Amino acid sequence: MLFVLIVLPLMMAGLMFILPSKRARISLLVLTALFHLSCVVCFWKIAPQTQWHGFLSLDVLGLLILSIISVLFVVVSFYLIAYLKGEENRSTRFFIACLLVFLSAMTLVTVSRHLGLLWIAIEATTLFSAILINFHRTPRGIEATWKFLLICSVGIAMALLGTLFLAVAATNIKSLLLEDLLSNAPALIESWLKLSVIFLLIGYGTKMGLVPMHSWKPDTYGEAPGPVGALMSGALTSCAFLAILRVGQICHQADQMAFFQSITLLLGMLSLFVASVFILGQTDFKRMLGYSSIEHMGILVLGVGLGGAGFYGSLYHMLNNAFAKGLMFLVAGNLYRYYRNSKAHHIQGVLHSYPQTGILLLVGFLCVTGFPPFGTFFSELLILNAAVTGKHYIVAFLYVLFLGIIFIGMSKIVLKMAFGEPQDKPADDQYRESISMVVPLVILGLIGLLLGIFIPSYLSEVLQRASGFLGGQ
Amino acid sequence: MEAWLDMTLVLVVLLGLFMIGSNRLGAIIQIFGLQSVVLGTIPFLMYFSKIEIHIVIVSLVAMVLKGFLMPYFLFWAIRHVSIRREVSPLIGFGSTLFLSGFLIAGSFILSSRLIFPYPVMSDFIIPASFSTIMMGFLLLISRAKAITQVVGYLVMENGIFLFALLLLEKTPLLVEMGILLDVFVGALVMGIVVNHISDHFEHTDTSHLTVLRD
Amino acid sequence: MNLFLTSWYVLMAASFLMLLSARVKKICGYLFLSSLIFSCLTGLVSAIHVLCFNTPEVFRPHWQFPFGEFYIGIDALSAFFLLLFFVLMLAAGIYGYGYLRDYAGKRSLGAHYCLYHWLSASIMLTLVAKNAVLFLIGWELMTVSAYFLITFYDEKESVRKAGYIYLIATHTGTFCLLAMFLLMGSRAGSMNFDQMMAVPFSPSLVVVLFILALIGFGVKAGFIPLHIWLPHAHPAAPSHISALLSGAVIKIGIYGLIRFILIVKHFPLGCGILLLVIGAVSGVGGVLYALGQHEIKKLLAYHSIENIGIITLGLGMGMMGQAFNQDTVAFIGYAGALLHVFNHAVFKGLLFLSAGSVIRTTHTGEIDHMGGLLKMLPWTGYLFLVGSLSICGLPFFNGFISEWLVYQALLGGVFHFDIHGIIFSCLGVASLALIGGLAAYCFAKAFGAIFLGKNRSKEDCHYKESSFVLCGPMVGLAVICAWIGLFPSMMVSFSLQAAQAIMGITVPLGMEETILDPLLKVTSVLWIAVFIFAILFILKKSLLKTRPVRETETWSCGYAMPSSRMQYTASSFAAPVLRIFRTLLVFQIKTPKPKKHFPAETSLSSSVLDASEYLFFRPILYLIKKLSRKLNWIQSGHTQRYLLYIFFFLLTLLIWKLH
Amino acid sequence: MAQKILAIISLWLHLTFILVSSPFLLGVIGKTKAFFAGKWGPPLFQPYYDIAKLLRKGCVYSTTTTWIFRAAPMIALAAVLVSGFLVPMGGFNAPAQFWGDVILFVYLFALARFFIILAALDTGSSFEGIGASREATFSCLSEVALFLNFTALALISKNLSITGLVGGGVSLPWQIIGPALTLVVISFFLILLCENSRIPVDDPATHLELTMIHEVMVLDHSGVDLAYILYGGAVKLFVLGSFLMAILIPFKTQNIFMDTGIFCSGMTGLAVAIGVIESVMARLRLNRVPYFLISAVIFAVFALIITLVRGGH
Repeated sequence: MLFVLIVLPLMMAGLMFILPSKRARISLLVLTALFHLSCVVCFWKIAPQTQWHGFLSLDVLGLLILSIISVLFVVVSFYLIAYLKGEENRSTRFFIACLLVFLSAMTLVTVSRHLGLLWIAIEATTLFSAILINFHRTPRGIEATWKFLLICSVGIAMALLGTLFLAVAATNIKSLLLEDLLSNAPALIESWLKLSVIFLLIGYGTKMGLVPMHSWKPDTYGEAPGPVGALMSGALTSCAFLAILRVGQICHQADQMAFFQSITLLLGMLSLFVASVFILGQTDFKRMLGYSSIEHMGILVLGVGLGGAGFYGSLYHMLNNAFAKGLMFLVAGNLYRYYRNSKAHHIQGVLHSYPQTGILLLVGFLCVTGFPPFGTFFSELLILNAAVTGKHYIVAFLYVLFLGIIFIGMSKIVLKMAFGEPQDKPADDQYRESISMVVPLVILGLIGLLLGIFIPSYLSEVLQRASGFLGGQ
Repeated sequence: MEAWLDMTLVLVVLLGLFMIGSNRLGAIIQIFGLQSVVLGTIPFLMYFSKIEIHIVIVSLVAMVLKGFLMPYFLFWAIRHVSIRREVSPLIGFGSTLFLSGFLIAGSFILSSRLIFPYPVMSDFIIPASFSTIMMGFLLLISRAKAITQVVGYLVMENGIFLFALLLLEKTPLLVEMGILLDVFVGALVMGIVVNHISDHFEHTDTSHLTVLRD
Repeated sequence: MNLFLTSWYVLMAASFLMLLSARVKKICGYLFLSSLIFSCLTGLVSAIHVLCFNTPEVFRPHWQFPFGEFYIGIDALSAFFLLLFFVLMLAAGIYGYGYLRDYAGKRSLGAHYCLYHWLSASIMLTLVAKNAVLFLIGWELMTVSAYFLITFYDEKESVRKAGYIYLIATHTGTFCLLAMFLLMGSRAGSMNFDQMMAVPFSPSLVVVLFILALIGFGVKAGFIPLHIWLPHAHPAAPSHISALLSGAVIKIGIYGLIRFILIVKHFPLGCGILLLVIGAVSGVGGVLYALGQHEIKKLLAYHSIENIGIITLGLGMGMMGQAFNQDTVAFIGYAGALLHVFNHAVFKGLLFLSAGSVIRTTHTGEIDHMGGLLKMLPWTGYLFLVGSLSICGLPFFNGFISEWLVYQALLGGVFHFDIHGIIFSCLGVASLALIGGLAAYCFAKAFGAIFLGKNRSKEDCHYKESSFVLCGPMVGLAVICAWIGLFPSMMVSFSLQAAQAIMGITVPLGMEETILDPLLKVTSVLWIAVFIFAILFILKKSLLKTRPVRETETWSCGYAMPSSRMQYTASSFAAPVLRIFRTLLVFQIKTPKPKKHFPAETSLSSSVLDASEYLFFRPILYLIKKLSRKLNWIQSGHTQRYLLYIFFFLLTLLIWKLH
Repeated sequence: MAQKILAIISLWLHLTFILVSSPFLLGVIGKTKAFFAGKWGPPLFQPYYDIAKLLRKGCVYSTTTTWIFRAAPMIALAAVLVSGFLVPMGGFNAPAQFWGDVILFVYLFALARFFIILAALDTGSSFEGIGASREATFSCLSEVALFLNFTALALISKNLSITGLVGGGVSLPWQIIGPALTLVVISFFLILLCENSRIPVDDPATHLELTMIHEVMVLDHSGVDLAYILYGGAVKLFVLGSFLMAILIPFKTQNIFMDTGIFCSGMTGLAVAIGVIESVMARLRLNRVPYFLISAVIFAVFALIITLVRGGH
């Protein structure tokens, strides 16, 4: 089953080059996404079998992230129906094929149990998302792609080195399968393990966009089309976070959690700091979203670094962030469609010109900045609680301070866009708000809201069990 | 056999130094190809006594991919770029050579502090791999031309490959091949992007690619 | 409880229905009015029920959400605040319906009404929450919905700025509350208020918590120097929203503080003193800044700060009384503060609504462009006068009763505390006296400049009095003002009930009488005054019956060509006292240098800048921004440099962790 | 029932006493000033004549004015008269005395002042605006001083009703904390001068509107209204004066007539003192007046400190 889930999108991607009409390609994309989602829903009921000598298997952590990927992908593919209609002059063939390969690679990340395979999958996501970024074919887009590719590749190379170091550390285990590593963790050689943890954290941290390996993020998110941004900031970063959690899992079993947590804490604080510095005074909406993503990635690793309830908070925050960011990027996609720009000073009075998008922009903003009753509020609260109960008062103070500054910067730009007299009336009716460009966003907003007011017991149980992997209760 | 192995490893490091010292793009790519080929021979030298089909495949694929396909491809990428020289590197040639000397010394110190859990064929392997990684990194940091940076990344990968050779017996073939494939596709995509850069900007000087900033 | 829940459900249901029916304006409006009236009345009944029978009620459906629980209950304290909220919400809502009728074509009022209901529902939720997380949810929902209500006229730059400042200030305050509740929760092991009440907190922790609470709740309540959003937000919002903001939203800050006091209970003396000092500073500062304003709603906004100061003085006396184990003083202090909370909601609501009527007819908020409106808008004018008399604490109206109680508490402190307590009580007395005098000054200025004299605007203007929908709610509020002023016993006993809930003990027997007795005597003296007034009136009437009564121009001391522009303006009226306090205020008078030998035209303008905004918050924000600009080199655009960061970080980690 | 009737009778007695005797003080002041100026001056009962004359005159109202202008004099007079009920006057005990009546006392004055100011603004005259603004400014400061004095007295006498505050309450402490009480008296006297618009704060006899305070505010009042205002001024002086007397004469002989006699002579003395001050002092410059009042505040604070240090604590 897992194998099918990986290979089917690949096959569909191949099919894209054969299919003649654009409409057929898009409907195939949507069908594949729906199939993927239905498979994932089934996995919640019936756990899939382990395949390929234990190389492929799905645990709760993987399931959680796979679900994020799947839901986001379905929403984005629905969104693309309308989005691609507006992009007449671009070839969709290659774009959709890459999207499908991207999906396949991300699925592989969540189900791979071998660390080498995990690395391969993550590198594959990098390569194919790089192709997706430059959809609009602008010089800026090329620059962003180049930076993304180079920095992430170097980062991923570090992760490869880290994986090799881990293999050295696991000399006595003679395997890089997660099951073997976890069950024999005490046999890992400590010095090599530490070395490998440092390299892995830097490597996958680059992919996640943690400071100081974050530098590609604002550029890339600033230039990527909205739907691609949604996938990258929602799904791709979660994949990278999964890789880091796997490292954490090993550290937990090998009794090196303190070592691991001290580094993630540092990374988290640095990320929050830099995000707050750059969100303040930002003039570009999408770049700001990039920094906001850095902020949230920082919060995720901060939660891991704090431990205790922080693990749960972190995983929960990952869910919230994925959908909130997805929503924001899709809004950015809409705005790009209407204004052909993402500079805040070109956009004013969205609420009056495009009321539905405007409301969604505000909802997304509230969701991202952690207003109740959106889930983000609770997860940020949980992480703050982890800091307070763990007596990390300075961390708690800085966390709150940075969140405050980020809020100041972010509200300035978002509110300026949402309110005010529209600068000029939209020239033609070509870009009216269509239902298909609003409904996917509404769905994401509703998910964000639901995650706050009501967590189903099975989801909470999965979160509990997943945080148990790292030593949380 | 170990003497040969040591000689080859020294050759790898020396080729890296050549790359850093060279200012012509074509030469750099050629030297990279040479280094990859030399690297491809190392598994044979290392596992001389117990050679397996698994090892042969890996080294042959690596040799072909990195030694021939990639240089060919990189040449394609720079074909219609008029500039063939690394004119104004961010850090001068002299200083980078000097730095790489330090880095080589550093990698020897680092590897002396890391005790490898089981005996290896040559105690040069780890330092050589570290220094190659470092030199790749140095190329990435100090050079302005996009193509040199791609080469730098590949040199880094070469260093990692060298380290991976130590574990060649234990890693499954699938994983090895996957890694090689990824690296290859990576270089391919980078090459395409370099091509795009030269199309759009009429240069491949990445120090000018600074529109996206705060 | 069922009544309360019904009222809440009706609000929520109506809000969604209104969103759906936003296109059909008439239905939307009627839906708004009917749901408003219904839920206010049911809510009022439920609140009064709790206050009359002193029977706390809880509702706990065991609905868990991350970290918290849906657990609500009405005790006397909540009921007291609910009471004032429902009164104000009803008045402001009906008024708002009339106020916005002009906008029916231009804007979607459905959204506005819906947000109004959301604001109401969130305030209700905040007031009854018995779980910290639930409280915070209500709190933040209130912040957000109030934000959207404030930015109703979002085409104006000033309105957007006001909304932005409001949102930032209150959200930043919320972070302090988060930290505070988490600290309390981690000690108590639960986020329920009940459990928090059961655990003792160490004195040093109490101080930390208290400071966090002061900042967190103080931002909302508008303590100086955290008040900066208030003077921006109130003028920006439509008037009925200003009334609600000033009457209810900032009171939720006070409610939160009281709830916090109730939970923690044992405070060191210093906390009470700190609160008293904050009250004195906010009171005096608020009224002084109010004197310096020329915009009517901004003036009223600063008066809200002043009244928050008076309330805080009462609370401070309550806390000090508890610290000195003087229950009587504490009771009177808390009761005075609570009663003033109620009174302020009523009279400030009245003032904002009547100011709204003025703005709606004259299309300006500048006091110095008005004048002589009493003849054209008699209802509005007299209602504004009632509000002014109440807010100045003059006899016959409700402000007097609550200020009386606060004075009682302060003077009680003078009798019963030790020397430190006495010194601070005296400070409180002096500042309250100053506040009273300055408030009267300020409202003489406001009422005089707006309603009396002649109109100062250049063109001839004839305004029409507002309709019944606008005047009705104001009359209602004015009647409450007078009712409490003349028959205070019911509200005083309600506020004593609530004070009882704060202290956690019952009122000692006979104390209610000792507090009420002087108040009743006061009212009898006031009746005598009315009687004497009547005699004087009759005397005058009878004397003038046979004498000539003429009407002519105001005597202008012989000047030949008096014009209405020559009247004393509000700014010049306020100038003398501002000069006295100019060291405390940023009082600027600007005159351009005269040009040429016979300057034809010159001007003079005076302004009072908010010191905490211009000398504290703006510089800090500027510094942070400058710092962040200084750090922009991090993102320089050079890939090589980015890679170098990674390298250095790797090196740092290696050195830090492995060697 | 009998008690109630008694209470009503005492109320009327008190009212009559105030009404009858208050303009007399103005007469005494005038006479004293005339004496110092070496003139015979107007008769002692001149204020009575003035008021009676004004009551018989018709009124002129400005077209700008509203109901407030006409009601203000009555409200002011009523409020000031009622405030007199709270103060004991020699043999006459205060008909209304209860815990905290000092607060009402101050607020009644404030009410009167508020309406007079509004009436001044109602005319739309710039001169009256000037006067109103000044009056409001000074009264803010004097109110603070007044309250601080009350606090000091309350601290001394442990009581909060005016009768308790000044009557028996201060009799004993004069021996212990005389200095504090002296300061209170001085401060109170300064307030009295200010509140009643006497020199050195205000010159009731000036003829230049720009320099006036209280007089300029009532420029437009005429006839009955002016009479009420004049009467109100006289009553205010009388009530404040009797308060001061109650501090200065801290004993009672238990003989109503004796007490009243002492009180009356004290009041006359006070009027003479005011007259003397008016004759020998010049009016302060307007921008110095706040310092005058601040000194009253400082005296009160000083009195408080002394009480705290020396007092029963």
